[in-house]
Amino acid sequence: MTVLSLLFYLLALLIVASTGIAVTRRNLAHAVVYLVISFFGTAMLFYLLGAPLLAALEVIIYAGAIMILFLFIVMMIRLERIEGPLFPRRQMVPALVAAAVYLGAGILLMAYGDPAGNARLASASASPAEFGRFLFNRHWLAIEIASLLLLVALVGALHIGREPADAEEPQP
Amino acid sequence: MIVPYSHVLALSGLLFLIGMVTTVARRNLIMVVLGLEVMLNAAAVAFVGASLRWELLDGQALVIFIIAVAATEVSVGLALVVAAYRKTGSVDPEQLEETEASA
Amino acid sequence: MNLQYAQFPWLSSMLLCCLGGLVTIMLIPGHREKEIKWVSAFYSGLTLVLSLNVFVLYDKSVGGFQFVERVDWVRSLGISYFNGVDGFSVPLLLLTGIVFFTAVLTMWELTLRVKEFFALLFLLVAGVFGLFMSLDLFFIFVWYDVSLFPMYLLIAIWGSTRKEYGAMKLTLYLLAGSALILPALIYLVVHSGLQTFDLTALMRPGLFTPYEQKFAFLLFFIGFGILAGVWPFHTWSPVGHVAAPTAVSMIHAGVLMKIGAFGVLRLGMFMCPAGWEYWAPLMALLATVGIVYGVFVGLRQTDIKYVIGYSSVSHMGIVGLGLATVSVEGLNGAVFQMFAHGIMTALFFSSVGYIYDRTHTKAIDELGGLSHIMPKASGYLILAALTGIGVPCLASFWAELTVFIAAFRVYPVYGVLAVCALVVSALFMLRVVQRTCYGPPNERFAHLEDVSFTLGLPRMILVTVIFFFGLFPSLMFDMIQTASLPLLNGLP
Amino acid sequence: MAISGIPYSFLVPALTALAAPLAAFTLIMTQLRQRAQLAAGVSIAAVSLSFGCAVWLLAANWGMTAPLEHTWQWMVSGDLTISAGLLLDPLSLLMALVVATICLLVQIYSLGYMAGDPGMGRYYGFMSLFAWAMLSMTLSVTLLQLYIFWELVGLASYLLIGFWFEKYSASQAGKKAFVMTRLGDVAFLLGILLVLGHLGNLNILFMNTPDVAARFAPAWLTLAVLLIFGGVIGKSAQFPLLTWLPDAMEGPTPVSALLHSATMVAAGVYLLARLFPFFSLSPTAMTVCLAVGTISMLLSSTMAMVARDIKQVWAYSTISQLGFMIMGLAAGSYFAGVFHLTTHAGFKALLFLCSGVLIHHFGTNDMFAISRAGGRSLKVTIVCMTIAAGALSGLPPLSGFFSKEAIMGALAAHSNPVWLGAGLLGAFLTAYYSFRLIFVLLFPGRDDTPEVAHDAGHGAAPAWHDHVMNGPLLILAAVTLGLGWAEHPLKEFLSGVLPEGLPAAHHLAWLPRTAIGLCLGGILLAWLEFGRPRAPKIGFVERMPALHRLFAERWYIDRFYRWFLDLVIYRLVAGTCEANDRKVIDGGLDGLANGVQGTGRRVDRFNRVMIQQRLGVMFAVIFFLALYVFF
Amino acid sequence: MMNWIALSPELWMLATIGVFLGRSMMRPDAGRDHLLALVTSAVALGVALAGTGFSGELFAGTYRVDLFSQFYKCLLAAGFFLVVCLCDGMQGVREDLQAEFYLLLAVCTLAMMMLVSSVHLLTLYITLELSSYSLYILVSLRRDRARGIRAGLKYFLVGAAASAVMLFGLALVYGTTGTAYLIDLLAALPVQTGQPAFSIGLLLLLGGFFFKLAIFPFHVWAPDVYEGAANPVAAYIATASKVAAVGILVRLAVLGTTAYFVHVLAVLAIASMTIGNLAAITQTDFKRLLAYSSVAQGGYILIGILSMDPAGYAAATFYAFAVLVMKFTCFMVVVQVAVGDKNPTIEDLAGLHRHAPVMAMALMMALFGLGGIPPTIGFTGKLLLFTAAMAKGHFTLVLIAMINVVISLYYYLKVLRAAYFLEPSPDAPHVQETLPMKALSLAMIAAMVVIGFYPNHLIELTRRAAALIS
Repeated sequence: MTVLSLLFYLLALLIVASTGIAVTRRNLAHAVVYLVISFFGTAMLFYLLGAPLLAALEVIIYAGAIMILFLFIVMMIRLERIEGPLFPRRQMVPALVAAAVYLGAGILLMAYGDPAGNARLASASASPAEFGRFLFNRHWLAIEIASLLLLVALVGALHIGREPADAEEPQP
Repeated sequence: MIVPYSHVLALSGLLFLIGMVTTVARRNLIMVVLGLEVMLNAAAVAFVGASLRWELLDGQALVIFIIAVAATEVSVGLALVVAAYRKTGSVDPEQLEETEASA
Repeated sequence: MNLQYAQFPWLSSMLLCCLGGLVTIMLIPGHREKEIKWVSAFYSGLTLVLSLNVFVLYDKSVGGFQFVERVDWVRSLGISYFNGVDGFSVPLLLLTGIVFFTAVLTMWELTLRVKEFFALLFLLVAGVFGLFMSLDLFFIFVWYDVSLFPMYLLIAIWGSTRKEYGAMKLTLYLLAGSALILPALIYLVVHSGLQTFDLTALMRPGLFTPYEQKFAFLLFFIGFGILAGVWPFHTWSPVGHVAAPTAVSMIHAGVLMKIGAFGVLRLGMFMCPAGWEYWAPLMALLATVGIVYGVFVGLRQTDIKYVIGYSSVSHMGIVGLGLATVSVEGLNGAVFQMFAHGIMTALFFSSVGYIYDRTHTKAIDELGGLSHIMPKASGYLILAALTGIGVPCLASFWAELTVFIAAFRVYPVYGVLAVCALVVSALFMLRVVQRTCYGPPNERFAHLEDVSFTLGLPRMILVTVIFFFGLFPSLMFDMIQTASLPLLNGLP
Repeated sequence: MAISGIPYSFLVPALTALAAPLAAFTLIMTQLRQRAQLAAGVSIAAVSLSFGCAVWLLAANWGMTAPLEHTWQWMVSGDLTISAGLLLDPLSLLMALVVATICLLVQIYSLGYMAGDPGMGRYYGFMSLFAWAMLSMTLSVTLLQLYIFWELVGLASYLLIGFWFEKYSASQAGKKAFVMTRLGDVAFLLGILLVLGHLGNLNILFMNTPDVAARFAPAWLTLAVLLIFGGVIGKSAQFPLLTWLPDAMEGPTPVSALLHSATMVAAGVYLLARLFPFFSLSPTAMTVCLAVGTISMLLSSTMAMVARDIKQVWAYSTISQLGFMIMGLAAGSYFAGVFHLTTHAGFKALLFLCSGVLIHHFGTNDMFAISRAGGRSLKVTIVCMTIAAGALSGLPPLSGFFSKEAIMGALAAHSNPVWLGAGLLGAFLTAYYSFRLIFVLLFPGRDDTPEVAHDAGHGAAPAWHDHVMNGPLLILAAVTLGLGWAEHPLKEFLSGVLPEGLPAAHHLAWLPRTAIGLCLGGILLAWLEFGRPRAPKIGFVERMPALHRLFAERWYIDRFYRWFLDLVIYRLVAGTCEANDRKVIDGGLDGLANGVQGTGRRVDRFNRVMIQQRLGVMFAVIFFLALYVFF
Repeated sequence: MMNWIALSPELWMLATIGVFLGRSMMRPDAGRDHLLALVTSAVALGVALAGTGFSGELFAGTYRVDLFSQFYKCLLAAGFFLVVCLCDGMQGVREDLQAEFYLLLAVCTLAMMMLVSSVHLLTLYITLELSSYSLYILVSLRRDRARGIRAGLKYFLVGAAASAVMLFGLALVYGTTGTAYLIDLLAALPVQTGQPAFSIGLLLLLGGFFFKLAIFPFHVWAPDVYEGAANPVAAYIATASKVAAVGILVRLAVLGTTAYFVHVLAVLAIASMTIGNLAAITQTDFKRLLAYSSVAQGGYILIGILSMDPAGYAAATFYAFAVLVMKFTCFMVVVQVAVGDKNPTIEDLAGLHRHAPVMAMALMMALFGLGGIPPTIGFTGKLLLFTAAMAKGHFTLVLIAMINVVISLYYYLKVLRAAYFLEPSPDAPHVQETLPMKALSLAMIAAMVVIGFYPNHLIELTRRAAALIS
């Protein structure tokens, strides 16, 4: 076991633990904060796995923008604490069934899956410049589409979030 | 040498599981959206691992777009949640159905 | 099987007549009912003339498929517009022509949504004609459904007793049948390895293994059997007949039920003779049960149309029994029975329809003494009942007789049972006649009129046909034989 | 025995005889239904033509030695050929003559009887139909052809019995007649099918050749014969299908005279005679026939003894006489049966026509009522009726005597004396009930039986009716008086073409004497009870209430049928079938449909649960399918 | 050098997007917006039709233009145009949001056009997301906000979950094979077919498109969304969106040729058909009924796809066209019958045959087509699907499908009954059949019947297109 692998397992533990804690919080603000920790861990993991640019983006966008947005909303709605059971039983049942099936499939996949996948990964790193060139060489169409996507999100969030002034009732 | 790819996959799988359970089981729309984000993040982990495995950049490129989509998702999703909250005064997903019946 | 190509597309012109009628009616404004009726009568009369023409022009000495027309349709699938008639289909074309024309005339007094009614009727009949003359599996199925779906509207809009229930039951039941037919068709087409829907190519002996034949035949038998009213899939038929308006009952019982038997014959027996032989005992059993069961249930009915409905079940059982004998005699008898029963039941429904239109009741117990008030109408009813009983010198008799003879050779027990059912059939038919036509005249109906000449004309035509083929059955048998002999000789 | 073709000189008249009534029927039914006089004229003209042809044919062929036949192919289906044609031999010619004669006379008679009836056109139409069918049946060359016309005759019978359809009883009787004869016909048809299966040919002359036996296993032969005899039972109203005939008297009286005594019901006997050699091949079956004939004869005699309705008496007597004929034939005497058929046709038609006059005149069927109303004032009628009754009882020198003697002789030749005893008993009973009626009519007592409702409802009839009706009576009376002397010529003529080897009837000297003695005994008994002054006007049977009820209720046969029909057929079998149809088949379908709808509702309800539960199911299913990859 | 001409339909759509982006910033004018949309969408259809002959590999091989993609683009453009046709005087979306409505519609169409051309997993993913998000927002834009938001939220939740599943599947596929090009995946197939990770990944990947096509178990959004969306939006979801999903499913199905996939697809097909048809039986809301019917139609299409041969792909393509026409016709009636922003119930169709005979006729043909009754296009499509499946020996599947067809007829006939012989209450407002609507109905009838009866050309076209796939 190398240092890197040890690091990996530590990060993995951090990510899983913090995510697990996050999703079981009653207080939504706490949940968001724990998730931020998880995303930080993920960012480090990305760095470990040779994606420094992604690590940065993860911190900026995921942990930064997205989670802050969550926090805003939580504050806005003023609903920090949730009453009632955390996992109501009638939702828990399908969730557990799905989880059991998922775990079954996952374990089997680990057991019988790709033997080549057990080879340890060599550490490597993609330099941001190289990555950027690759991205714009090959996937600039996708980038354009992503820009459209963000435009759509903008339009959508604008009109959905804006309560119409006259608070229209459905027409008869 | 870090870890086998399958371990990265396992980590990603576990994260996905957590996200999935959150999406299904939490009775709060914000947590549901949060769960979706976790699932996306899980996939991102897997892509980064795969990208390293084959030493190809396609996987990493995908992660960029995942982040973009995640941003879209959270903005649209939360906008919808807020709008729903304004209509019903609650972020309980069950409101979605109950008012349906009365409408 | 030899093919005689047509000099003139007689068959297509019959179809065109139906479609021409349809289009013409669609172009006439809906309130001009008189014109619509005349146009309908004209076009249906034309189809009758054309079908008669085909009946006369068919060369019995040559046999095989005649008046053949063929145009490639979808080449990649091997579908072609391929028409031709043989000794089996010519009588049925004639039957359709007669029943259609008479049905149109029968509805001369219709006032509700006239345009749509006749338009749908033309569509329905186009399907029937197409099915009888088509030699391409794709088109056979298309025409089959074209002839079925107008039924739903025709019954549900213009019908009577429990019309929506009846229409829905009928339509779903029959389409359930088609749910078996279509897979069977595709199954055969795919397994032939020929990439063609051409019936004449697919009926080559030895093309299908016995297993395939048995399998496909069973599907055809049940699928088409539903339409033919095979027990225990018959319950749609009385309900549907009762609900349907007169002309639709006529066409339905007179022609559509024949499609079922014809389908088994054309698809099942032509392509899967081994399956035919294999399943014949089952067919015979179900047919016999149908014959006996139909008359017994008919005995208990209180609605005339129900009685006729169940008698149709019984009579179609005779067709089934004939087909199940796998013999020339049985086949001849069965096809003749299709024809004879078609005419007979059309007469029956048209008489009952007239009575219902006037008295507004179909309940046997409420009627009575009609022979006084409307002697002609009840005369037609009595004549139809007598034909149904199988009185000699009326068309049905020959058919039933030959079927019995054939059945007696192959399935003596079933033959005996079927013959015995004749007694009960006489009992219940005469019961209807007695309760409706005989007895003291009913005051309620004393003011009603008898059949006028216009409305009497279609019934007269039917009566004439019944007598004509009752006295000269050989005309029909010689025709059918040109098809049944080669078919049976092709069997191993 | 050679069979020859029919020369044109015979073919044309034979076809004319058949075609004329058919043409009349068609014409009347399509054009002349409303024009009674014209219809009657056309019909009578047609049947006269037939009669003339029949006479000419018989005369021209008198003494023929070989049957003539002519065959056309009617239809061919596979290896089944159905042919039609004409068979001219002594039996068919004789029968044709009988039929044509009675038809003609009855139609003339009907001019008076049916005058003024609104349905007269229709009546004559049906009469023509009957004449056509009956004559065609008589001259049929194959058994199937015979069956076809046999059915048509039955149809004519149905239509004529129910002629006054507004009467419930009439329509009911018509239906009953049709269905009961149908029952026999089904057996007949099965017999035909059996024969066809074994011989492949239904030519009557072929069936009558002895080598037919070689093609049949004995048991099958017996079965075939018995099945065909089933047809005879139905048509000739023999036991156990005898109850339709009395009811058939609901029809107009001329119809009863023509169809239900003289000709149609005799068709059964004719069939037996027609296939006599074929029947003879199975002694077992012949014994059964003999037994059936005997039982019918005795049963119906007892019924006749208590009947009050004139026509009923003659109806029972018809059954009994038909039983006699069958006994004669079954006992082995071809001639005896046929001869009795011929004579019976004459005198029984006469009896009915006489009764018709009485009924027409007095508007009632009840013999006591007629008697009180002065029935004996109609001299001609009463005289004719007495003559006919004498013939029926077998009084010499009337025709019935000779034919009955022939039958007795045949019975005496039989090894078992029981049949002869039964025959003699029958003769006694016949004489008793016939003269009971005659004496009741002749000597009205102080009986105060209430009048029964009358059926015809003609009211007072003009005088010309009587004249028109009396003519046929006199002709028939003459025939009854004279026909007995024709026994020997007829016998020679009939046996001219028969295959040899048939047993000849014995002539025992004591037999005629005994028979006449019994006959006179019967008449005497009737005289004592009904005829003499201060007669009690009550029969000996009526003194025994149990027996009287048994006879009056027709031995409960009808009751049994009614019960059987109502309970077994109608309620049990048909009820079960209907319940099955409604509850099991339709119920199953509706259940299926409801089940589908219910499932649909449930599925829809799943799609309305909380969105997260749906998501849970979605995940579970997709990962379950992923799991499936490992199996 | 890139061949920009080959991109002309997409470029035109991009221009349209620009136009409406501009319009959305001006003063709202619903009538002008509609006119503009009508013109641009008609031009888009023209451009797409003109572009059927184009072909080429673009954007470093991530994007392929061929007959297959161009055929689908035509269908998409047609769907866009037809839906725009329905938007005259649209009540379902507030007047001041109509420019945004057309904008999103155009974005969605563009996204789907690109989707069917994508041959790289990344492009595939991002175009799919773009089309999905525009639809989520379109659904939420309904004038009846409470309804729109609820439906939009549900649509979003299911969609996002499905896309997460799909993304995870993408990761598995990419992780096992190391390539994201469909071509390379296809080449790697012989090695990978035995890999459970690959199979599972592919299955999850397909899940994202099953969501689009509303295949069980991803159908859970369909009824609520059809019910909650504005009528033209529901029409768009039912037509164009389905077409695109079929196209990309066909492209991807080539990868899953193992018996496992055939089984899984068969199970999904059967489940979709059955669930869709059963649930539709009890519906009273016409749109909800059509939603379930869409689920069932998706099941039929899967039958063609799981045949895994060109004939099956051609059949699925043919059927996509059929679904477009038939479903559009149904929604045309929905839009015309609806009062204001309401959802029409089946009873609301009463009297249709009297006030709008041509439309009633079109509805009848469409329903018969959906129910698989000849001589409509729906029957021909089903025949092709079943023939393809039968050739691969899936007899039972075909039989079950046929039984489903019968079940479905029950509710189609119920609709027909309402349209043809329910008597409307006298005070109910009734449909006015305008001339353009009449023409549109006639065109639909012609398309359904003529192509149903004489399908030769369309079959040839789809065959040629499908031959390019495998």
